[in-house]
Amino acid sequence: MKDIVSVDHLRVEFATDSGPVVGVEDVSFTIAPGETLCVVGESGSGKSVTSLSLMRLVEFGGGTITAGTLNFIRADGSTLNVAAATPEVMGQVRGNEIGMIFQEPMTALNPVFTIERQLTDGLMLHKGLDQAAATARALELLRSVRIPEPERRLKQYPHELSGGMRQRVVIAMAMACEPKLLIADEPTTALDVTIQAEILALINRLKRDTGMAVLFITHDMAVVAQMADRVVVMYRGRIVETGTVQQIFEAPREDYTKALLAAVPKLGEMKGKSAPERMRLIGDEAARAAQAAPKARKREVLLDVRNLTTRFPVKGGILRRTVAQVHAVEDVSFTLNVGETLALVGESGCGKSSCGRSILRLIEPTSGEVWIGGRDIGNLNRHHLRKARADMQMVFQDPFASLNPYRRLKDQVAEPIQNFNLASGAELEARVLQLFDRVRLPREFLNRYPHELSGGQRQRVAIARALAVNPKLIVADEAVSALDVSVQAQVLNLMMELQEDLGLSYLLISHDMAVVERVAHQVGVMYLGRIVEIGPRAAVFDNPSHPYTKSLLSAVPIADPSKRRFADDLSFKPITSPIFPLGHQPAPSVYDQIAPGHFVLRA
Amino acid sequence: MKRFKTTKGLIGIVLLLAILLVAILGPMLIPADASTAMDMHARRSPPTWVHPFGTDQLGRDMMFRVILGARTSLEIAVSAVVMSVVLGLPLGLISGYFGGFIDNVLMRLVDTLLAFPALLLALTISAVLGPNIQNTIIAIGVAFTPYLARIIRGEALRVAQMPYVEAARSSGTTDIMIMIRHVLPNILPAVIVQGTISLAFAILAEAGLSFLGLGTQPPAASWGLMIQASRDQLDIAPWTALVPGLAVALTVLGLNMFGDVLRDILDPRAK
Amino acid sequence: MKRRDFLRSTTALLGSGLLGAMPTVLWAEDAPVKGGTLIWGHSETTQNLDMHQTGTASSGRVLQSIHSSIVTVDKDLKVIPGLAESFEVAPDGLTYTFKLRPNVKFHNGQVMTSADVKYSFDRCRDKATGAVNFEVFNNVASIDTPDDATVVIKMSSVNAPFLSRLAENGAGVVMPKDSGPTQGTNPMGAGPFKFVSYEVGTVVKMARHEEYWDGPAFLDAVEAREITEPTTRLTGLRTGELHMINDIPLDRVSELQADATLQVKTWFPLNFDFINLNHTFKPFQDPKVRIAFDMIIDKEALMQGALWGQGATTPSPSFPTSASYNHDLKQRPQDIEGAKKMLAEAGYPEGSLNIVFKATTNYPYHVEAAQILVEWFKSAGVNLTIEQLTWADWLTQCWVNKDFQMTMINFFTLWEPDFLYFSVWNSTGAFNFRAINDKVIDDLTVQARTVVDDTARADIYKQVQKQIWEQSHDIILWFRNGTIGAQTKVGGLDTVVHPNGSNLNFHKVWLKA
Amino acid sequence: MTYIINRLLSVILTLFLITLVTFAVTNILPGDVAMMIMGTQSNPEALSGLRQSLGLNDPLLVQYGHWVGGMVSGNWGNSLIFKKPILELLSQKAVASAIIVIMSMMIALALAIPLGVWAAVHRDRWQDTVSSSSALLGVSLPDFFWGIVMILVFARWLGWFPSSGFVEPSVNFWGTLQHAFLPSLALGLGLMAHLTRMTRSTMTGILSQEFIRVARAKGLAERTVVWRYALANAIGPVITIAGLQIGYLFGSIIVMESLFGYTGMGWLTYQALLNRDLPLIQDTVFVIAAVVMLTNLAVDLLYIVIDPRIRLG
Repeated sequence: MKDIVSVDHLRVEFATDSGPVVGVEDVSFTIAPGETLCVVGESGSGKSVTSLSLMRLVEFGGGTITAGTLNFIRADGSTLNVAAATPEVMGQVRGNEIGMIFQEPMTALNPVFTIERQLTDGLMLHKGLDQAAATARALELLRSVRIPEPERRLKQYPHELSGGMRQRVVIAMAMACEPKLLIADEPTTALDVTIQAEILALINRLKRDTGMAVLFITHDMAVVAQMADRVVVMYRGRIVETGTVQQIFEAPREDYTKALLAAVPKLGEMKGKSAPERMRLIGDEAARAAQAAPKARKREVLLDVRNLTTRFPVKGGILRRTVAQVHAVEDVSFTLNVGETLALVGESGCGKSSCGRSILRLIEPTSGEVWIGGRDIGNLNRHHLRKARADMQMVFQDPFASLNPYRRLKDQVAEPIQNFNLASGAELEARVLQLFDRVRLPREFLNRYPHELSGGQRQRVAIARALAVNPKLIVADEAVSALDVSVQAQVLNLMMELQEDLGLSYLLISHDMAVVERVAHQVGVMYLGRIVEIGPRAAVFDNPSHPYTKSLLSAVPIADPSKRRFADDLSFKPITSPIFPLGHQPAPSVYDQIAPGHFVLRA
Repeated sequence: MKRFKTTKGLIGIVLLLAILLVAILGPMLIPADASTAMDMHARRSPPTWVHPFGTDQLGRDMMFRVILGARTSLEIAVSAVVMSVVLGLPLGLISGYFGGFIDNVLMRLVDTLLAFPALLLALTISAVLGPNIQNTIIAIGVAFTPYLARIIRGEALRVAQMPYVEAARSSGTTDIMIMIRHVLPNILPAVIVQGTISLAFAILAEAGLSFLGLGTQPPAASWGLMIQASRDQLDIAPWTALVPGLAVALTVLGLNMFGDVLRDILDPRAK
Repeated sequence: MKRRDFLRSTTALLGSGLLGAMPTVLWAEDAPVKGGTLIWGHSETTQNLDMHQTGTASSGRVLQSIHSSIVTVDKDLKVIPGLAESFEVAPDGLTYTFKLRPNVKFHNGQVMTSADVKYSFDRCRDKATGAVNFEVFNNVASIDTPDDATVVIKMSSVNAPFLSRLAENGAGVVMPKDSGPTQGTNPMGAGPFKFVSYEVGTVVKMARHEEYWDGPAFLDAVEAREITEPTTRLTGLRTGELHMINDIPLDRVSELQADATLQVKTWFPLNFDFINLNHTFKPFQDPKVRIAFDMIIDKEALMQGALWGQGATTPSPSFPTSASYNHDLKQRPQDIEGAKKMLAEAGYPEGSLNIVFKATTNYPYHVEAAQILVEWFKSAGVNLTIEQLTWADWLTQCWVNKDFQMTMINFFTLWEPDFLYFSVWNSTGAFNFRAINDKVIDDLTVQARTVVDDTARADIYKQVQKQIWEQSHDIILWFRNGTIGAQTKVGGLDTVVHPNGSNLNFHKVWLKA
Repeated sequence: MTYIINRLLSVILTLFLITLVTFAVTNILPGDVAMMIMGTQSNPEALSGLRQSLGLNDPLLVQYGHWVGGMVSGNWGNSLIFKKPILELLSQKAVASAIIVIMSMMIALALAIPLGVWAAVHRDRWQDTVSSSSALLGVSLPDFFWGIVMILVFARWLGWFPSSGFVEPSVNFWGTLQHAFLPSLALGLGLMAHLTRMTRSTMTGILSQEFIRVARAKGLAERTVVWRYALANAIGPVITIAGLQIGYLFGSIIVMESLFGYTGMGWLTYQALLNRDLPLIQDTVFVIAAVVMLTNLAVDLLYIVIDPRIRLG
């Protein structure tokens, strides 16, 4: 059966200040009708460039196809070399015979047009429908992507829809003209795990119903395992390996593929293990071997959070009075032991970040106590709080935004030390040097600026900055989620190493269950500002008892093609809004202890 | 694309350097009274070999006037803008960084001042202070302040939300230090770019003041004053307007081209 | 308040200055035709429309067409009958009797009677009216109206200039009885044109008064469009939007004269300019310094420079043709070196004098003149710096507060010597804003008031001029021309300028078909 | 809705502040009202009498009270030079200014938006430089320069438009527009530069957004993508900037109206300043400031209509 797409020796170059730079080179692959081809690779691997080339959208990013052919079999059976097609022809192909979905559902829709307009204009353009017919079709599409109350949605504007719904709309747009090929460029990367599951399932079903082929671009091996028929692994603009999903996962030929797979934590692989384990890194076996069996540290409590509650006012009305409150953190209690890691997991908006910030008083909690080393952070005044901050540091999610682009790295690492004037002059220099060594950053980075570093390196700097004042507690807010898997693994290992050596305690805020399973001692699952389930990692993962925990775990894609989960439409209970009218007094959190240290919120 | 931008910046820099050179060297090379010396037999003479840029209604050589005027005009413009930055920076910084009540109060104030047309403010102020260069500078400087305050505040607001500011706070940096170390350097480019644009307006504002006889006083040469003086003879001696006008145009052009690259120069990322 | 404010009040006194108001060009006029609306580009903004209250020459220039005066002057500045067909002064000079013309009609159709005259004069005398010329009636004892056609005015003491002051229409105009309250919004008189409407700052519209005592005007209407910007006004004339404009920028006169499609009327003199030295300012108390300053200035060159030749230098402010003009005086020629010497003698060696010259932007040519002066004074080792002032500021600082060192101003040429010399140079004079205090002049000016014989009187004033020149109390510069530009289709242009040089009269103007 | 009420309240507050500033500024202006009225006739006792009657001897606070109170009760005092009720003058002149302000704004936008979009589409290429340079030329010479050029070109040489003056719209609206055109054009040129700049930067920002790529992926013609999808998003910000320019505009009309003998608020302000007609200065300055602020409010409200995100927010 004839391939619908055959890419042959594609080469794309980008014009930059320092002359042309090769985006992808010598890329060849084919897509058969009705199959899903996953192109996987880390950032900068050229996977997106490839997909954009197929749409000839790469030009708008300053790129040019300088070699190769991109043959696409059109609806009428004729073969079109996209690389050579005229803008007019591409106009007919785009959105008509090839549909595309992008990564950012939040910005993928035009904020000032109604959903209806954005759904219908393509239809009217390509299918020559009149407004009425187009609207009818649009409605049909919204139904097919399972959007509740589609009639109402048509009249709404993007900002009135949730992220998941927006992505469904984007898919509906891509599907509008029943394309023979759907290109999905990281369609779920920006979404919560449950919504991701829904979207993946949706794509699967649409594919089955329409028999279209799918070109699926992602960085997430787990998603690949779940979606792909065949896989193309890319690295630095070239294809490393191609094969069926089974081949790739069970018998990878290339080292790179192996390393990539190794670094991916597989949910469930820690079954039966009590202590956390470092991530697997090819060539790093030595280091892992060196990992001493966890020292039998007597479990003394470092952080004790009692009934922590944080609410944000919702201003409104004539005098900007508070009309309602966001209950970001609601009656949360837990303890964290010295040298241990407590992971707070949950989906966006569940309050896990607010919880972390409230503990450091980067935002002021409404009530509750936070004890660190026998001190109640809650009633410290400005001055003492500053002092106390030496004990508790934070590592932020975005390694790009969390470093000041205008300051040299050494100054940024030195700043906390100066703040508490722990050292100065040569001593300071030495301390900074030592910190750089500690996080394995080459010393020549001392005088560099953040932009000269990779994401992983920046995160190391951020960690160094956090370590600078010898804190007892580090709150790591999605500290690794912006990093490529291999880098992620390295950084996680670094953190675990530091924990063992310095007896640090981590409050790990994360949405990635697989990572958490690997590195955490304790796990707390948060939902609508409350901890719904908390306990030893093994207990929570092996015996999830709160319905939300269950659904959360069931939604996590597993990096194992033999464990596919997203065949049919899924729909999880959408997260309700945590906004309550003034004076609303929610019931206190009551827990059942179902196993030693394993608590579940009573419904 | 980028290469083009840098060449553009080069042109800007060259232009500005040339103008600065003229402004600085001019007074050294040309006797001060060359700009006021009158040739009653060559009034409003079009450009000739004797007077390459022509002469004005009093037979004064436009070339000398525009050269010697450069200094006055730039002096006024630069000092006025610097003044407005000095006044506007703390205003905008504080109100943007702290937000909340302080922000409300300060911005209400700024809004009020913004409601008064800058020219009107400048006119009134220099009418109060009386006409001379210092007062002209003050008038323009004050009139421009609210605009800068607004822009700076917006920038500060943006930067104050960046994680690295939160990081600094969480590592015990005091607000003042955060403002100096983190907020200031990050808003500086925007401020400087805005400054370069304001310079152009300042030069012209001086011309506007001359409309009421305020601003630089004759016979001193300043571009604003010269353009103003050309008002009644534009049809019979266009060069009296075009010569200073061109000078301003080139400066503005240079400033704007320069402003674009200045951003890059200040940005370590571009290094 | 505005510049003309005080020009007006000065003109008030010296009343209608202008004898040499003869056209420089004489036009072969074809026969006048009736009809048409004359569109006049007026150089000023009309302000208060009440002829008594109005301070500004601009308003006067317009209101002149609406009002008629009881007496007026001919081209030789001889007082001649106006609304009064005759008048006589008693030998003792204390009683004036006016016989009014029969059935002079106001715009409202009423016939003028002596009651109206009495009402108008009383209104002008009444300080509450705020009339700018109230002092004309200062020593009037009584105004009687024996019958409808007769007005008798009794004086408490002799006031030689009284009649000529009445000829100044601000004081001499006759308004319908009790029309005072509405004069400000709807001026009414017995002039050749009726007031129609005024759009502030834009246009004053006037229509012909069919029953004008001197015969109806040719024009159906006059539209005075107010265009203060010279370039714009010129353009309006060139594009034909305007039939005529007053106050051609001096530097443009020759250019317009060269234009065959336009006619230009210049007359001489409109006013005289002089440089003023504040006598309360230490250096200027020394005549040597004042004379030295005079010697620094080349008046002819300055006139050419600032007026583009549209004027004539003069050592005396007296009206060129008046009997009191002292022809023996000659302006000091420029002598920088000599000036330097004198200044040195006076104790002001080169570079020791720093003088601020306040010039008003209201007269661009003053600023030009100032800039030329700066150059000469520089070469004489005096550092002159210019400060430009709006008219309002000049009046406050220089005229009222006497807060200046050196400045320059112009007066409408005052043809009545007493008004001229007493008010401007007598230590108690109303316009002595330089605080000049010269015993000789004080005595002469007082004495002159009592002398009845004209030649004797003239001689006294000649001495005054001599004294002013010798002491160089002020530096008298020149007489400036008045100018009007018009389309060639405008007829009777030479009758437009009222002898007083400031006001315009459209009674005998017509538009060629 | 609450948003609108909010803004209205803040407007009232600002208005109050404006009266304060205006009063303060006009009261430190040199020159004494009484002296201005009296002029050459001024003598000490007459002056003090007049001051008394004008209430100039009252404490400033009382004077301020009278002024504001008067304005509220519709008694805005009389102009010293025109001897007319200021309210009457203002109501006459406001229309004239409204016309050229609106007209010049429309001209500026009509020129700036295409130019800015064009520059944004060809960002950092020669087209960009051309557009920004030509826009800059607009600001490189003061408005009155362009004003005179307009007069010379369009009135004197081409004779297409009247060189000066103002016609009451009630009398002949077409005439009004004709008289308003040249000053508006001159003002528009001055405004254009900044607006072009803003349009360009806003558009470049929007063109780099995901939904633009999505639109292209739908196969929409580039024309549609830029001029519908992108521009629809740019309009809002650009309008806001334009609104802020109103302030600058009201500064420019002071010069421009005087130049064209176009008797509006600007001309009135100029006359007031020129003649130190303090009551008139006070009221005109206040009105201008108030108008500027209210236009900004209007623009904000307009923004709500344009941008759905705020509509609900």
